[in-house]
Amino acid sequence: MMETRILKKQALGTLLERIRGGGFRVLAPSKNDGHVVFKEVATLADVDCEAIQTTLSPKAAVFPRCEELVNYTFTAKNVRIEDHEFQATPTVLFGVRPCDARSLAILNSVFAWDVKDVFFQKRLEATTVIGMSCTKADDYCFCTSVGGSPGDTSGSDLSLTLLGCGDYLAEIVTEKGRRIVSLAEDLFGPAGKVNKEELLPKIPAKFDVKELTGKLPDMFTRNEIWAEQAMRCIGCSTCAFVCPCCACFDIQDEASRQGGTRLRCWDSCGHGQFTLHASGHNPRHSQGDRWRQRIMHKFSYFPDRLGYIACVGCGRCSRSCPADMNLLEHLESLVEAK
Amino acid sequence: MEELRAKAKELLAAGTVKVVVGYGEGSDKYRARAVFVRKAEQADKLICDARCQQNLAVYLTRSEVKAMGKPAVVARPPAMRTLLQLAAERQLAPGDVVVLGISADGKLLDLPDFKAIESYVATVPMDWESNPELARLEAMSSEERWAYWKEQFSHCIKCYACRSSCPLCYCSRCTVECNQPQWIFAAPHTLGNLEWHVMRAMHLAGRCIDCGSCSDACPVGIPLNLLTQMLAREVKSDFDQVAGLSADSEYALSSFKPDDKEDFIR
Amino acid sequence: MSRIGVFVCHCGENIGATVDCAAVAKSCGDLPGVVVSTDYKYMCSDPGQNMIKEAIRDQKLTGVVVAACSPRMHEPTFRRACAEAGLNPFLCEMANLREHCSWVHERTPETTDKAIDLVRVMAEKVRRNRPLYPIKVPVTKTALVLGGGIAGIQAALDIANAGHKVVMVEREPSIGGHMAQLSETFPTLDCSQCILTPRMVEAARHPNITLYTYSELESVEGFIGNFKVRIRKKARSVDEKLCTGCGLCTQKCPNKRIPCEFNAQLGLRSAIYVPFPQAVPNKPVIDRERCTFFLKGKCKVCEKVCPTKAIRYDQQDEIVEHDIGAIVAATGYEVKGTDFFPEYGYGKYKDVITGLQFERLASASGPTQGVMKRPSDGKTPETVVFIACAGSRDPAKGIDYCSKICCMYTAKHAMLYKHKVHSGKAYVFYMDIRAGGKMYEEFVRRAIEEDGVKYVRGRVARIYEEDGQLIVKGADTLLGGEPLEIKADMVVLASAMVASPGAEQLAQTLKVSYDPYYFLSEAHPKLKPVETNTAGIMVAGACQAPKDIPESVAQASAAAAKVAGLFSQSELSREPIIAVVNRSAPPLFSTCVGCFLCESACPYKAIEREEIRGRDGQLIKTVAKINAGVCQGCGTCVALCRSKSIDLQGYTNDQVFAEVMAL
Amino acid sequence: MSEFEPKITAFVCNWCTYAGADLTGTSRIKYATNVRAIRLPCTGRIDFMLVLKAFAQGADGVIISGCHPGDCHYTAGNYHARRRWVLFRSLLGFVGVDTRRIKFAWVSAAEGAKWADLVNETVAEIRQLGPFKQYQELLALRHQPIEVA
Repeated sequence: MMETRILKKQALGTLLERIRGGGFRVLAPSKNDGHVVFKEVATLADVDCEAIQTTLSPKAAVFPRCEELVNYTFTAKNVRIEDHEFQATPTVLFGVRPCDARSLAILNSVFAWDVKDVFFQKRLEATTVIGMSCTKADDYCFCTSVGGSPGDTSGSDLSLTLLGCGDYLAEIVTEKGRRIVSLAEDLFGPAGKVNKEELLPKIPAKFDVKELTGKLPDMFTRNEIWAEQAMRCIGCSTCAFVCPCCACFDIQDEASRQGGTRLRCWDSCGHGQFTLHASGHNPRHSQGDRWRQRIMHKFSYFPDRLGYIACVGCGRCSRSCPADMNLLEHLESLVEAK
Repeated sequence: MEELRAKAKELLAAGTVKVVVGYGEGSDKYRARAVFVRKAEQADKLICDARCQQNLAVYLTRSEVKAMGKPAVVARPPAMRTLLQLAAERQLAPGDVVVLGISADGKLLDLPDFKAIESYVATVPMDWESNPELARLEAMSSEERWAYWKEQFSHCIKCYACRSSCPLCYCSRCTVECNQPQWIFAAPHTLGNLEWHVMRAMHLAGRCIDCGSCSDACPVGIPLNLLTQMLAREVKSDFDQVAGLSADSEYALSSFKPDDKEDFIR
Repeated sequence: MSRIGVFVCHCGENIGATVDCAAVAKSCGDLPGVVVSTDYKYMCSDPGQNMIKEAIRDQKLTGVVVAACSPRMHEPTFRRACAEAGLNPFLCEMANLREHCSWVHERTPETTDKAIDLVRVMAEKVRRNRPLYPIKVPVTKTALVLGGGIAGIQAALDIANAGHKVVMVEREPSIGGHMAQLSETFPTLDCSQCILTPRMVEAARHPNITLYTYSELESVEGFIGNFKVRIRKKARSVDEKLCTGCGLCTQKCPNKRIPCEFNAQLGLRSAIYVPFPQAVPNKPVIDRERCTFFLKGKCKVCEKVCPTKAIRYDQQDEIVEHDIGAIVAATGYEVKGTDFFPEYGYGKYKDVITGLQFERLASASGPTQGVMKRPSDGKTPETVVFIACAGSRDPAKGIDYCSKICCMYTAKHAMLYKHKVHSGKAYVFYMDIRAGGKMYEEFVRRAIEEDGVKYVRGRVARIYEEDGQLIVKGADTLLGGEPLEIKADMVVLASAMVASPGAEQLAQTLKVSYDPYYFLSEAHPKLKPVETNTAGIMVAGACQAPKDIPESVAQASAAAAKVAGLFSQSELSREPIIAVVNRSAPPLFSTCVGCFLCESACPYKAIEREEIRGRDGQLIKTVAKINAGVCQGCGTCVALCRSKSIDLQGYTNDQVFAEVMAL
Repeated sequence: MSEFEPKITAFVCNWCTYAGADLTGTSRIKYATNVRAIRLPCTGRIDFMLVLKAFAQGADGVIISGCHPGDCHYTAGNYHARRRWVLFRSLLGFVGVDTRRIKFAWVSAAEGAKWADLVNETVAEIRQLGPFKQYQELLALRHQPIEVA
């Protein structure tokens, strides 16, 4: 049984101070020109936990938008290759929504699948997640349809839930979470009896995900469905880049005459070039093909191979889509499709 | 709206067009989305109100849409300018598309041909002519502007929504995808983002019809249209040319006058 | 894998004294892909070239960088050497260590560093070079000669006599040019017209020459071997086929008070006129700006008197087109008028005249029939002052150069004057006497010693009129700058020779470069003195720089020889430095999206449209295509193309990019 | 402390400026060693991206030079280039680049002395402006992992 405590409303700022004092970088939702994103924060005043969701997920903390993998230098007649040695910064991800918190394990399933990706592993190792249960949801949220919930603690090391009085219910989920609490034992009081469910927004499940995953393998050739759904998709990769679970990346070499660096950067299967062969052939020629890939990958191949559905129902993709592609709506129609 | 639906029905029923690219209800009451109406009886899906701002001309150059047959497109003034510019760039020929023009105040316009569109768009002011944000940036010192754009470009995740939403980014291969040589740092670091946005703005200089789709689409809210607006203004002031006003306009960068501005050249 | 050879040239001391060539060679040996790097005293010498050839053979080189002088100097030399050793010549590049490095810097480590950078840039480029093969283009064996002066006539005749067609265009109503205006010529005192007019007639009658007088070049398109020219035949208002040249019209024309151009404004002519009696063709033109009929709508005297009814008031300018293989520009010069000289009265003194006007005064066909009479009152001038270097060699006047012919014609003028007015006194103010040329020095000496012309070394500061006489104030610098004042009846200015009007526009039409004085530029001052940097266009005569008659004729014959050389082949090999639109695998076929925004950027209209069709004949897409015969390889389209679908052979995106990245 | 030596990349056309720089050499006029000239057939060939690439290679300044208007070997390449520079320069200025770092000049084949002056003046001016720190900062930042928005 997980240990529960109470964190006083006024103590939140102090907690952040203690965490920072404990040698952690704190990344928390924070305002950026009208967008809320995960940024390094110094004080509670920088933190903005009001928004339902940040525009971008916190995945960059473990899977950076762009990171160095290998360096090479050209010598007289040779190339010298050096692994990129790095130390992950001890980081506390603060104010993470339960859906996002769950995504780290999903990402990890890819990055620890056959080869353990050292970069990802080191960062994940150095990361402590302080989750924050949802107090509201919108029509784009569908965590409950894909196995999550607004109060889910499974991805967090320490989970906070706002109580009516303004205090927080603190659930210590892991040893990492306990370490955070130990930095500020005095701030955490004993917890009385709390009915957490009452505090959470109600998000009814919209479809049966088992039915979906069961159905998809047979839908690969249903081109008309995919083409129809993807008709208005303009083929950008906003959905993938804001997605907490998307793990595709591109390798870019940046070289000069002295040498170069190999970088790993976010990429997306939504791009036409993603599977373009050198021959000119593209196995995913149309946007419908690429949309199918996106759905199949998340809801069929991924669960099939890694045991996770690669979607936490955060709804970011649909909120951000410039063409109003709505994932939930499309998933529902797939379930309903004959 | 009823007028628009009736017109769409008529066009589809008569077989004049195979698809009407228009706006339909979106995910919520704040959003409209592109719909592709291919049957007269579905024309009632079409809506037309203040939510309908996406430049639908972007779909006309897509192979999936081209494959449907002759389209009609619901077009606000920026989309009308797009059609003219696409025609000037040989991506559309007269008669390739039926225009269901919507005036700035939401009325269905009768625009039988490009000439009619030209006359109409000539009366519509463009955003670059009066965007206060342009003036605000220009009033800054060079260092302040650099700081401003450095911050903005640091947010860019290189999702290319700016490109995908732009009706004039119809190239089958974008410069950023050239890797022999790799002209632009494709990585989404600030320098790579600066190169990308500078390159993109240059490629739209003299072509951008100022629909603002790029900045509307940007998930991290970079005001990208400022770059192209600033260039549109330069093109007007230095070369007296405006893109998107004529189906056979000259491209500012492939035309010249012997006495063009050169006060910066020794 | 590249196998590059780097060959660093000392150019004797030229590079070697400033750049540490051995260090450059050593350092460049470590560059990626470089398998040989060596230095040598003179790479362009036979042993030097052999060194490169041997390395190509022995080391199986795939690319060569010669680090020596400017590629504009020796690139052809080294490319030829590579070709002789079996390496495609376009796999050879030069790094400019001389003009761009050793000659402009001191011997410092930085200079050697720069030299290494320059080599590295070219090594990176050459790694990306691809073999290229010359483009063959057909040659139209018709020459266009612009200008019907002595240079143009000579060039036209030489080309025509070599068996090729010539189209000759003259702006004035007659060919002949300035030479026809001259009285006698130095140093032999031959009658100018006596030696010129037979040539004029020969040119006009030559079966290979098509002559357009009173015509101007309208436009030129195309390129060497394949120009398309448009010529505007200005309306003469006379049907040349009907006109017999009887001259009745010019005699009866009521408007005879028009300053005569041929007589350098000293005589008068009618509104319908033949410029001079020996004009070729001897057919009149109506000067529409002065003809009473054209000005007032009434007159038509010429029409009434014309026995063959050849007058055509409604004649329009006509545009004729010709396919041309080579062009000789021989558009000549003009002299500065007296109004150019404030110190000599701004042209307000009638008896201050130019040398050209003096020619007309001295000419038997001139306004005075060769009798020395001064313009103001017809009096025989007893004292004449000749001023050399009027305007020439005078930076303050914007003319830094020497007009070259003035020393000689001034001596001639003084001599002719003394021959006609035995009692007269002739003074010549001069800065230096430049009489280089066969029998030239002797000629000047004769003027001084035999004809008693007084030469005064010094400049004339001022001329003013007093009591009907011109007061010439100068100084004799040989007498310590002693002020000198001469009362003269007439003053002759050897005024500066300048480019003919419209020279700048002509140069731009021809796409030929020109100097600050609008003289057309030769491709190389020493080695290509009659070619321009636009292939297929030659220069002859004074449109290139001041020249006298023998030089103009010599250059004209040289230009003709170049044209004949070009016409000796039925096709011409062109450098394959041209733009190419890419092709890629289906379904794209090319990354070109067919926006054709490049089309109007091409200065040569070389961009065409190509339809790509499937096997069923269905149109897949329309893409740009470069006409290899028309493209000149400027690369403007390449930089313009957004999708990088066009590339320039020899300066590909990959090459240029690598050059920048090598720095 | 040694004086800052600017790194300057020049893009020049073959027919005028490259030839003009040849004439500088033939005339033995001395100038600063900081410039490396890249020869292109025409200013029309100069892709604006090359300028950004030169900066990305650490150039502190760039020279762009070709034939005077009307003198282009290809008739109009320089006119097209000039329009491109008008816009490119404004755009760089708008994003906060100090446009003094890019020098534009017409240098004809006859202007050997002008080339030397151009180089010397550019070197002097860029030396005053100092290293192109703004760009170099971005260059250095490239390899920082982007872990936050």
